Amino acid sequence: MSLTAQSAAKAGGTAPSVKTLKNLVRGDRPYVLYAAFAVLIVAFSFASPVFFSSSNFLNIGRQTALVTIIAVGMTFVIIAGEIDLSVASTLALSGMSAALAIQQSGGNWALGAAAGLATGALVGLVNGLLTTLLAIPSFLVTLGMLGIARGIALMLTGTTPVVVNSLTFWDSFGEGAILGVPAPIVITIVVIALGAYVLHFSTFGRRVFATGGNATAARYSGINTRRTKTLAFVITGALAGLAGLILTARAHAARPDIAAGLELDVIAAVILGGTSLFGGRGAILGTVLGSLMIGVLNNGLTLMGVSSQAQLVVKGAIIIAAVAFSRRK
Amino acid sequence: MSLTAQSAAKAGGTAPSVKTLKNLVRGDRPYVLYAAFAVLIVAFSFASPVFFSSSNFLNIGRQTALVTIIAVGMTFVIIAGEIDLSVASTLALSGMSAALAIQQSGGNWALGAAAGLATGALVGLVNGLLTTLLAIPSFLVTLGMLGIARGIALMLTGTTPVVVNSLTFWDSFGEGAILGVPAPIVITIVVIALGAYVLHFSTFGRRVFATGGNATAARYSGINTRRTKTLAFVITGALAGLAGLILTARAHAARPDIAAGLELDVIAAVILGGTSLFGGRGAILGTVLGSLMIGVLNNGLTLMGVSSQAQLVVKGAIIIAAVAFSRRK
Amino acid sequence: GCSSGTASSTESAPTIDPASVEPKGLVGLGPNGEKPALPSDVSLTAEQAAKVRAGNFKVGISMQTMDIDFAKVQTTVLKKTFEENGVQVIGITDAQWKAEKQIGDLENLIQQKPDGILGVPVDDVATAAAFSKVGKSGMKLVMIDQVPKGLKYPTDYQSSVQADGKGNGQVAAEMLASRIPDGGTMGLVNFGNDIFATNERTKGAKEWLAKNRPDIKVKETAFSDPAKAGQVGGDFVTANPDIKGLWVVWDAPALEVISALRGQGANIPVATIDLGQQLTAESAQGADIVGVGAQRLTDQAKAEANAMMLSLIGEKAPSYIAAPALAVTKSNLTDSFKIVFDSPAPADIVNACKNTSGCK
Amino acid sequence: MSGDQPSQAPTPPAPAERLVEVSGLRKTYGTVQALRGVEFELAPGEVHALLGENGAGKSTLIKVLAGVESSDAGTLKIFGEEKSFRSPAESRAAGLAVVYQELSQVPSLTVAANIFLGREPRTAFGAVKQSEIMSRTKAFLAEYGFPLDPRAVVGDLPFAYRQMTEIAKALMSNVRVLVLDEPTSALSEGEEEVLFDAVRKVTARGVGVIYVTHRLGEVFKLSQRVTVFRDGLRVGTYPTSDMDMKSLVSAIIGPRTMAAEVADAVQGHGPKQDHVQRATGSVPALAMSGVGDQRLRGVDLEVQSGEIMGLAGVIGSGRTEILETVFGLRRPRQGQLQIHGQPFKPAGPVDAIRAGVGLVPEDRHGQGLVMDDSIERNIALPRLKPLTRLGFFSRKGAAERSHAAMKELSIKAQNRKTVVGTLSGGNQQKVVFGKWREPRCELLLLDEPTVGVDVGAREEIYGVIRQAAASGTAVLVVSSDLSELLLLCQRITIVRDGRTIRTIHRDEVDSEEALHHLVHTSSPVTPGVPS
Ligand SMILES: Nc1ncnc2c1ncn2[C@@H]1O[C@H](COP(=O)(O)OP(=O)(O)OP(=O)(O)O)[C@@H](O)[C@H]1O
Ligand SMILES: Nc1ncnc2c1ncn2[C@@H]1O[C@H](COP(=O)(O)OP(=O)(O)OP(=O)(O)O)[C@@H](O)[C@H]1O
Ligand SMILES: [Mg+2]
Ligand SMILES: [Mg+2]
Repeated sequence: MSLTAQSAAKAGGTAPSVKTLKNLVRGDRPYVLYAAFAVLIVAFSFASPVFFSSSNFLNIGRQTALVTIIAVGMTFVIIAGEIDLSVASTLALSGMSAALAIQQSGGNWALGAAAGLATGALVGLVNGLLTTLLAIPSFLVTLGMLGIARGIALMLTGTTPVVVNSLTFWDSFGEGAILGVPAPIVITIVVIALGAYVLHFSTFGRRVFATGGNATAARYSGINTRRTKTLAFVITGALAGLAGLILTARAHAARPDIAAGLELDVIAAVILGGTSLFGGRGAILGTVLGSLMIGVLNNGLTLMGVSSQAQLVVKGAIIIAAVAFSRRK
Repeated sequence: MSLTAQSAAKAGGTAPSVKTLKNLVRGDRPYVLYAAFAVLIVAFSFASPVFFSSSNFLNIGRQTALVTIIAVGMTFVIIAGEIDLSVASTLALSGMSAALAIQQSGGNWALGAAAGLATGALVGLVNGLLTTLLAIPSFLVTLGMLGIARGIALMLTGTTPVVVNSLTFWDSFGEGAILGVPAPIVITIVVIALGAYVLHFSTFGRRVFATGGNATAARYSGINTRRTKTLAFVITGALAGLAGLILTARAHAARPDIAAGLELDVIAAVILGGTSLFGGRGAILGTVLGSLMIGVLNNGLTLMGVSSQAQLVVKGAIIIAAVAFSRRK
Repeated sequence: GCSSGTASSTESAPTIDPASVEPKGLVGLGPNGEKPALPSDVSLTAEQAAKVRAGNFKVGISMQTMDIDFAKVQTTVLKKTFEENGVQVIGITDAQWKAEKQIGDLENLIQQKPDGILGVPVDDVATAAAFSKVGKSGMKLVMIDQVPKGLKYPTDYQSSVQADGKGNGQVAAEMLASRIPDGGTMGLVNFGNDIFATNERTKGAKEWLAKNRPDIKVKETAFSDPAKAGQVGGDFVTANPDIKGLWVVWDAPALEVISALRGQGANIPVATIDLGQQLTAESAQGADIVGVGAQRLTDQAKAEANAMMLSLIGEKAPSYIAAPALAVTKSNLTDSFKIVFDSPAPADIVNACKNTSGCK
Repeated sequence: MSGDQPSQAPTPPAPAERLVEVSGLRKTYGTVQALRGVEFELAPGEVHALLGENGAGKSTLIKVLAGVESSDAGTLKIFGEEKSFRSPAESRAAGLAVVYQELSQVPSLTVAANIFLGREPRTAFGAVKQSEIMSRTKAFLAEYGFPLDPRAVVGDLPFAYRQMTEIAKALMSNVRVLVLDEPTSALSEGEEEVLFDAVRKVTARGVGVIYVTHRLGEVFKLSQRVTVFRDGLRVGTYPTSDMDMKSLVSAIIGPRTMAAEVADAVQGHGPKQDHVQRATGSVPALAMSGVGDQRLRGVDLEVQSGEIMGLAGVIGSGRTEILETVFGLRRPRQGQLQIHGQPFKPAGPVDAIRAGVGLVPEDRHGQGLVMDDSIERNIALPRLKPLTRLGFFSRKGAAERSHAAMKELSIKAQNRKTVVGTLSGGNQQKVVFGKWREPRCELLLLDEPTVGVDVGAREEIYGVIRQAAASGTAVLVVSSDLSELLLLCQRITIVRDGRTIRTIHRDEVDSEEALHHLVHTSSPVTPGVPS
């Protein structure tokens, strides 16, 4: 008895900070996934002369920004034991609401940003309240919301895109750069840092893990699991709204039919990063890795000139292989 | 104590068939969902003069056939605690393989049908083996397969559709009719009956429920949970193949890019029908109801002339409302 | 991070006279090789119009999608024209780009027993059997944009109305070619799936280049998911720094590509097909959109309505009506907008245009 | 035989100050009346044992106290103040801490995180003070002598350690009332003592403890007063000093003819009939020789058909692993297994079951039952094949099977369709047992077979075990309850550190103390604090 307990104690006893760090990075999946990622990078660097360059890495960062930002929120929702299928529609609706606010206010970009974020958070709130108060599976609630938010986005202007004419808005969320790093990437990094802090270091993060790990136990420990879940949905909604701002700023306009199907990429990034679909386990950095991995695959294969059909096959196979190896003992 | 046990035995003894029937129909969700369904039908009958007619009901049957057939298989997979995101791609690949087989063999429709079903079952087998042997989450395996199967389907002919010229094939799976009931509906009914039998009356069905309910307990009871899960995937794959045959027969051709996104409709039908995403609970007839409900909504709203954007909103809201009410005590 | 060496910017670019680019007449032939009629060739006489009004006809429309400007203009103009002539539109369905959904949509429309159906097929193969049911149910059928394989005129359908896809592809390529130096490289961003309408555009572009600018090296890529066109187009340029101009198969993916290029800091001119609202705005705001091969949506939709009404009263409509390509540059932006949308360009486009040199 | 139950005994005058006072409490689940108007009170500094048969309503009362369930009628006073908890948070805030019978932990979190769940100390920025949690947990575990690693992930721990974590969590909160619902069901004597010490420490501070158990020995070791429930009603409350084992048992199981018999048995007179038909030199039903893997380091034992053999040892000694190896859940690296003289290499439970082996696992939630399924479905599980006719699952056969099992094991449930998740703990255990009832197993492996089972039912289960043995089944029992081993087994094998140390005959030990001594003597390991 004491043998196992002691050896366990020894293993744990060494360095708490290292452990915490490891936990942060690891989620469910061991380091092999990181190795797989490294292998991919090396392979693409050989396969394509332009892959390994800072400008291409910025490209990848920009291309994955939307998915990464929303996936940070989705990590909260999935760890809490729920799912959000409505993020792509929320993104579109938030973008439209931001663009309309800017248009109506004659170019008030801050108002637009606030409107976009608020819209996203509101959709998340509705998702959360319906899921927790009515005890409906979030799969169905957010599937319904996927249609509702998209429908509203389309009806707002009768499917017409809304053009945004605000240089400040374009710059803040789209084309601006800080120290050469484009705004969307800066925003993504901030979101990752905040997300990791809240999930892994704050009490709210604890509650999220506990709620998804065992909702009954969490409730018995005095945790308001409904509020916890609802907040996770609100975070995700607001981040989808933020993604909507970025997309709108980059395109100089909001289109109501944008980003359809993005939810699958987002969920894939989260799961690939080691978060369990059944809740209770996961990590923000894993999610970031998952998103980057998909991004690197898309980018690398395109640079290599692989046809879009073959890309589907190769990407599918690499995802399965990477996870398979990382699951091996 | 023995009193309760005896009265229970008596209660069970009197009318086992009624009880069984209830169980079959109910799944997780009480009867309110049925009421909601009935209300919808009445509402649409008033709203549109052409809704309540046998020919329109045949339309609904034809339009929901694909989703219903695959959803029957998906019910097995989800009850067993897994998920299959690759069904739409499997459908497309199976359709292509059937069409190519018919084309290459100079019109041998039976060979085509066999090729289609075998392709579907094979994809399911690969999904099942990867999930169970490598212990990878089926979400990732089948997400990978979603890309792989679709990519292969597209590459088979370089994205060109394959025309099928076999009257027998068209009739058997598409346009033929038995006693005025179109072939796709006949096939759907057979699939439902077989599916309900296997899930609710066969030993294999028991294994599926136990595996999803508590895989460890099932294993400790001597159930080969891997084989059970794998078989569930094979069933789903084969049914996706069957759906591919129907779609190919109806369209007189196979398109490699067909049915993209269908997996969400299929999973929605299953969950709406009361099957739990976390496994262990569900019913075939619930799934059928879920599929029909979505089909009736699509059909009824279209007949009423509701715009496609508004349809998104109304459908989303009705799905949430129906489930919300049926969850109320 | 400007990786491409393109020196030319909007200001220094040679100005193109759009009129000179527009092909004289129609480039493509009909689905069965027939010579096309022009939209102006189909109109109703007063007598025919009266007959239509007396018929109390009902029609249904099956769209491939409702989410693009094309669909919006089409349905608006169709509804307006039908209304003016006393024809009732009983339903507009949205196939959401899914062939399997359109099959069901057509069944639903037929269920409502209209006198005629107009349809934009999602594809030309998988929806063929479903469209052939329209005629079999005794209804008139007008095909928009393409005719599914195997359908026969005039038994299965009574007319087909299209934009000159090949012509549009050619127009866009020709305008873009003016910016490609001798021996330079042009990139084509195609659609990865086999769709008649987009195939025609690519064909039109390649045929024109082969014939008129054989010096230009053509590189191609393709996307399967329009939402990912930005990533594909952006990476395509990264991998092929010699590309001096991008031709994108339609406006929505072109917008994605433009936004990706902007992010990458790559100043590469773009040409595309379809003059959507947002693309117009982008161009007005100064984005380097060399040219657009636009569909004359309003003319086309009127022709569709007229062809349907002629068929409804038993007159013969031409088997193939094609709307010629409209070449759009900044210099005729607002006018073109009016031609396409049948309404003046919105204020913000007009204003943006004022601040952009060469924009009218 | 049944007359001397002390239910008429007057309730002793309650102490002036009361921490908890419950009166007329009622609770129904659907048609089940779990509580039919019970009374209960708790004084400061006392350990008040709450006893009763399975399904008597003990856990239900506790759930009401904890704010998990709301009562239908009756009053609840805490420190003289009338309360009605609407959530566990409210109950906690009022100073109650509860160890639930069915553990309520987050398996993916560490021991320390679970202990501090819901009341993490935090910085001004809302960050959890990780190091403080660790150090406080460590200090606490050391003070109370809990052999737990604060960093271990709870889901990876053996059941007993999880139970210990749960206890530590309750003790560590600043409580005035501590409620323990069968906290020792998975602990063996050594660990039990750790808990008892802890309980004594907190009662010395004036904390009142409600202690639910089916191990009646503990009542006498720990409690000052006893309250007995039966069928949702209080039978009576007595000072422990007024009671003996016999009166306690009859208070619990009521006026039944067998009450005296059970009491006798509980007091420990060993197996009544030693009917081992052990023809000397016959082939043993199970033989293990030199079996080892990562955890097992040499297991040698033989069990004869018709024999009940016990495995004794402390937690983690590897008893469960021995059973798991026989059941095909572990692959031995070395050594051999034989069943009836035939070499036996099960690739999994499927093979084991085919060879006539059955296992009642220690964790009924995780391993024994599909909690959302009915009694009938659970009982049918290991016998799906025999219940199948031409691919058709025989519902009739399954119904008969579950009906018979419910009767034989006195499973208290409305009917065979009752979802096992809604059964009381002991009745759930009986369902696990019922899975292997029929057809008779050649070899029955029992891991803590009577965890949470009441005295009466325990005797019924013993009867079933003995009957199985009598009809030729070889039985291998793991139990942390040494008296249970002494009652049941003809021979007992001592396991330590993954090794079988020695095998003794029942006659060689005359008391529980003697066996305890044997299990622990020269044991190099004593429960200690991890470094
Ligand atoms: N959620 C529930 N739904 C339905 N019945 C329930 C539920 N919980 C408890 N019961 C029933 O209430 C009665 C009392 O159960 P309780 O758990 O209080 O018993 P207990 O005294 O704790 O038994 P044990 O000693 O076996 O743990 C039992 O008949 C049980 O089946
Ligand atoms: N450190 C560990 N990590 C993961 N699982 C363990 C660990 N130690 C034990 N287990 C598992 O926990 C279960 C119980 O193990 P344990 O060591 O408690 O067995 P035991 O000696 O039979 O003790 P007892 O039966 O008294 O609990 C077994 O399935 C074992 O494989
Ligand atoms: Mg209990
Ligand atoms: Mg054990």
